[in-house]
Amino acid sequence: MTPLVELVGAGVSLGGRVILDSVDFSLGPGQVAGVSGPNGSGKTTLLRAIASLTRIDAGDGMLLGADLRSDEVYPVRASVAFIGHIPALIGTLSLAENLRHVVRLRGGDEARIRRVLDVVGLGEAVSVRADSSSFGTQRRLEVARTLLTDPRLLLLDEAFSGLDSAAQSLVDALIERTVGNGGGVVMVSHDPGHLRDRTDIQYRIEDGRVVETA
Amino acid sequence: MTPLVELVGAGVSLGGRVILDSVDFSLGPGQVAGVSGPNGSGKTTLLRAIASLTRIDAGDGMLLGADLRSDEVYPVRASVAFIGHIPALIGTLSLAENLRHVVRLRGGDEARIRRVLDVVGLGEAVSVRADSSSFGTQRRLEVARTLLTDPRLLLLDEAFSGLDSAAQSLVDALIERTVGNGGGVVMVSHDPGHLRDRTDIQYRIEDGRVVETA
Amino acid sequence: MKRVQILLGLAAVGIATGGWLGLNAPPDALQGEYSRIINVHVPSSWLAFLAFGVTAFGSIAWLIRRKPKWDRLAASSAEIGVLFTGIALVTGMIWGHAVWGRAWDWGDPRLASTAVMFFVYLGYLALRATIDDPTVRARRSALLGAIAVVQVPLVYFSVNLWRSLHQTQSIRPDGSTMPDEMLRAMLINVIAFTILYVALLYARMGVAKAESEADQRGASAERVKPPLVDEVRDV
Amino acid sequence: MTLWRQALEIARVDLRVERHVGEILRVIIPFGIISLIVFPLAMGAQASSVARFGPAIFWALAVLFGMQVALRQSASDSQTRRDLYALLGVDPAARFAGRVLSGTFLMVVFMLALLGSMILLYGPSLSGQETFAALVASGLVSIGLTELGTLAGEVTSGLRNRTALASLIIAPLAVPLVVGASQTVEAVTQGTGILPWVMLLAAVDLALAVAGVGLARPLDEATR
Amino acid sequence: MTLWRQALEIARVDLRVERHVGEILRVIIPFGIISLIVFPLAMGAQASSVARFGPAIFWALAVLFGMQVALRQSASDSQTRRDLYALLGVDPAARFAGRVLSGTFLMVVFMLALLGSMILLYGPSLSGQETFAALVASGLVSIGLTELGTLAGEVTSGLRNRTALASLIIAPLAVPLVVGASQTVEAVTQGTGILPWVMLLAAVDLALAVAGVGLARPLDEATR
Ligand code: HEM
Ligand SMILES: Nc1ncnc2c1ncn2[C@@H]1O[C@H](COP(=O)(O)OP(=O)(O)OP(=O)(O)O)[C@@H](O)[C@H]1O
Ligand SMILES: Nc1ncnc2c1ncn2[C@@H]1O[C@H](COP(=O)(O)OP(=O)(O)OP(=O)(O)O)[C@@H](O)[C@H]1O
Ligand SMILES: [Mg+2]
Ligand SMILES: [Mg+2]
Repeated sequence: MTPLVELVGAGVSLGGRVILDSVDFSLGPGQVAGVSGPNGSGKTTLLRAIASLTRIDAGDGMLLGADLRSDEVYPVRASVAFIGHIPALIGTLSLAENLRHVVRLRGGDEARIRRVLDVVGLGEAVSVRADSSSFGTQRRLEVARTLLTDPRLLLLDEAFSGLDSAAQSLVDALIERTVGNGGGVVMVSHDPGHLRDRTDIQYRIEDGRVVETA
Repeated sequence: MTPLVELVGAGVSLGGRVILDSVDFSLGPGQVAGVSGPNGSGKTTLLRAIASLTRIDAGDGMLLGADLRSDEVYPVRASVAFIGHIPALIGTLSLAENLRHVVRLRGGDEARIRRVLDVVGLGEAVSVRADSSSFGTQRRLEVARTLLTDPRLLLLDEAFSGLDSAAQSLVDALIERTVGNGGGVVMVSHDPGHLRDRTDIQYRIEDGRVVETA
Repeated sequence: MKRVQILLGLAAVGIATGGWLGLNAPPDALQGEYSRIINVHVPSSWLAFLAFGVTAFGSIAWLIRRKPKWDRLAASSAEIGVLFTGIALVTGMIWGHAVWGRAWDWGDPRLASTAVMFFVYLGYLALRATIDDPTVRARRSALLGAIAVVQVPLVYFSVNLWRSLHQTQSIRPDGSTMPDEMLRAMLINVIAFTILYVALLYARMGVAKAESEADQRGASAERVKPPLVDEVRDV
Repeated sequence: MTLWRQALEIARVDLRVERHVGEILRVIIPFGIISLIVFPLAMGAQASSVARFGPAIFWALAVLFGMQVALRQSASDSQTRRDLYALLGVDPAARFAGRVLSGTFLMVVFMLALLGSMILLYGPSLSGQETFAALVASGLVSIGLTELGTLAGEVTSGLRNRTALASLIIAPLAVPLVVGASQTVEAVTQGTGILPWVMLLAAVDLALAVAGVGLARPLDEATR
Repeated sequence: MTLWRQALEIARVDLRVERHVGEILRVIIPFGIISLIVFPLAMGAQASSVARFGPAIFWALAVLFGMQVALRQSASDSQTRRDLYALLGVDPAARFAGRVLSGTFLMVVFMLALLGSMILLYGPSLSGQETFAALVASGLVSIGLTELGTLAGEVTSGLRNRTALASLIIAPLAVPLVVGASQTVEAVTQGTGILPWVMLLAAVDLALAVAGVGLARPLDEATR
């Protein structure tokens, strides 16, 4: 059973600085990994490296069977979903338009958009411009996007922040679904509680190094 | 003892929609008010209205003795600090430059910048560009900004999100300090725990109306 | 003795001889003393092309090998190239002022295209100056360096094609009518300047290396530390 | 096939966004026309001869202002947006193509506005053929400039004072376009063949297209 | 007093004086010169007669750069930034003044580089007096165009699609400025007095300054 993600001695430097230093990381199908650590320790960078959004410049890495240091990543990227600190939407488009854009780019059934919007509770707000909708609404839209793309690898960078309790259980459902389909999840959080009861394995990062694995 | 903030039947409409509807809100010196409610209910808009960043178009409002509907707000704005969903920094400037900009605009002692940076734990990251520093680092910088401006009214819109546990207690200290100096705090959070043990009074908002005050 | 110093020495000797010959050669019949400018003008013009060629080479080499030294080669050569192009422009304009009565002549395509080339590489250097991250800087400028080298001949071609349709009042068919002594002096200068270029290149690359190491040390110091919560009250 | 579908979709959304923000049509076109007006006024005595130079002035201004159009387009490409597209499986080449499509559209609008105003203001004696040549050239220039703008935008994305920097990078590369365009019309006037010039323009466009598509991935990498 | 301190600080950060002014100059001056090179290339056969157009081209390019200021402005002034400034007690008028200061600085640099290169490259027959007049005019135009650009930027970014017309109304105000400028130089050539023109320019600058400062608050409100 090949892992979905595998980093061996992976390193990342940005701005002439070593941000991640010989990190070993592995995630198998159906697994949920938790990542914690102080501010600026390298959690987001780790997720970005896994998603091939930041290139690793030391060690080796595999993402869904593709060598992270080669062009093989281009085709597999589409099976990765990333919910980051700040919602990645096109502010001048409406909520519905944002999702349509996603579907048209990625290919898929536009009919699902309505359903998904209802599921995340935005069925009535479809025509509001993304940048004039509330932060949590934008977060919910990202959940909707992930529902539309149903990815094999789900990367959550404090995805619970900004969501009300109802919407938070939405994220839980998302995690369950991904895991259920044999996918994997990596979630970053500062709240030990969040991680404890959701993750199979936990990584603690300090200063760009994995200091603890449980 | 005049309240720091007083809204009476205040209403806000944006994009032709009523966002806040006849809201009554009052905050006295030394008080901490909590605001909760589902996504898109109007919490951020309430804070923005209090800060005079969004104009109320119904009812009346006072901010630090200034009529929210008049130009009196211009002078008092400088005594209000707002930590919103997304860090308000100038991305192309370094952390230190950001704070210097603040001090020079607002007036104050540039010598304090170093101290404050040490306090928030960024003493050794001063020359990193704001937009290439981590989310939590940016959040911490906002705390630093607030420390420099020490405001009479502190508005926190989920200010804990993105901060590690150590940095979260920083925000608590900030709240204490503001309250200690006879200022007031309004904090928005989705986490009932956060609000319970910090607030003197709690407002619950549901689509634009205050439905509960405890 | 270091390689750079040897090269500099050679260049000095070469330029001294070239200069001496150039100053003592019989001046050009038409232009008088001004024709001596050719001893600086032509060598620098030639170096401009050489240097930018090397920049292109370095850029492409970096794209393939991803070794910092290629980036340093490209950057250093571009700087020196800009310097010599500037000299070619200025000496040319002085010369033109003397022999044509005006500093610039739109009748000669070579002028316009030189100037354009000059700015292409100023842009290249400006780009480098704006980027702090060494890897990003290397990547982007390597790409620009590669694009630029395709573009220089394109500009030359288009501008020449542009002129060719209109009656050219050309400067000179070529240097052939120059007195032989002057020509010899010029050739010696061309060689001497080339050695000088190589010397400068080595020197500049050395400096660049030192700089990048300094940056590394500076950057790696930066880290986020735990806050000092107790001090919040008294700052 | 996908690459095209994606390119078209990106172009569609770009234009939609421009309709919301509208800087290009609301700021660049007016300013472009103003500098057309300024020209004869500033020429004082020789104002009369403006008709003769109308086309030349048009091309120069078209390219200089066009650069700005091209740049505004690529400015919209934030890192977040790139990442979003990357994880939607959008090939950088498709992003380039999409930008060029939408940019070219806007550029053509801009060019037509400018050309129209030029003819109105300067009343140059343009024969039907010349006007046709001008239109063809405008089209080719629009494509070329947009390609340039998009490339420069990529190279300078996320940098300080990127607009100024990108302008500087584009300007020299735009020279062949100016020359080609103005000469196309001139060639008609002089009765010499326009083919070499059209070829030049087409060649530049093609070269840039190849460069853009070929370098799309490395350029995308360069921002990571 | 505070308003000025704030304006200066905003200008400083706009230019990031301490580190990046050099960078800005390295970029802007070359861009100006290249723009100059573009014109003769566009003029083909008549390239040699470019000398006569020197001044006209000079003023046209001034407008181009004025527009760049407008776009630079609207790019850098996000809502978040406005809010940040508001809660730092920055008066919108100070923001306007600051932007104009930094813009004018860039503009003056651009114009000086342009004037110098224009004289070198086009070799127009400018007497010492004319050059002086040109310098004075450039200064006044720089201020005026920057004020316009900043207003245009405020309007487009602030009011967004609410008033598409606003910037169309603002932009044409550039005409009197540039006409005044070119006429200042003309006047010297013709031996008529330059004072009326200088007065006109100064008047426009002042009017715009007043408008900018006066409208600063309403414009700021309009975004809230
Ligand atoms: C890199 C491009 C250039 C090259 C390769 C180049 C090469 C030469 C050569 C080989 C000569 C001597 C042969 C002759 O006298 O015709 C020459 C002469 C000259 N060049 Fe250049 N040059 C370049 C750029 C320029 C520029 C930019 C200017 C003016 C701004 C200029 C102005 C002159 C003048 C005035 C002469 C003397 C003309 C005469 O002899 O009547 N050149 N150049
Ligand atoms: N500029 C605007 N134009 C139009 N509608 C707006 C604007 N800003 C906010 N709204 C609307 O006002 C409503 C309340 O927004 P607000 O940000 O106050 O919600 P919130 O309580 O902060 O939600 P969250 O918990 O997600 O932050 C939302 O429905 C949003 O769409
Ligand atoms: N583009 C970049 N250039 C230079 N340094 C960067 C860049 N991106 C991140 N860094 C640095 O890398 C370090 C780790 O950043 P990262 O965002 O991964 O931290 P994090 O663990 O996510 O922190 P947080 O909990 O605050 O989100 C930080 O010190 C940051 O300054
Ligand atoms: Mg992070
Ligand atoms: Mg909110």
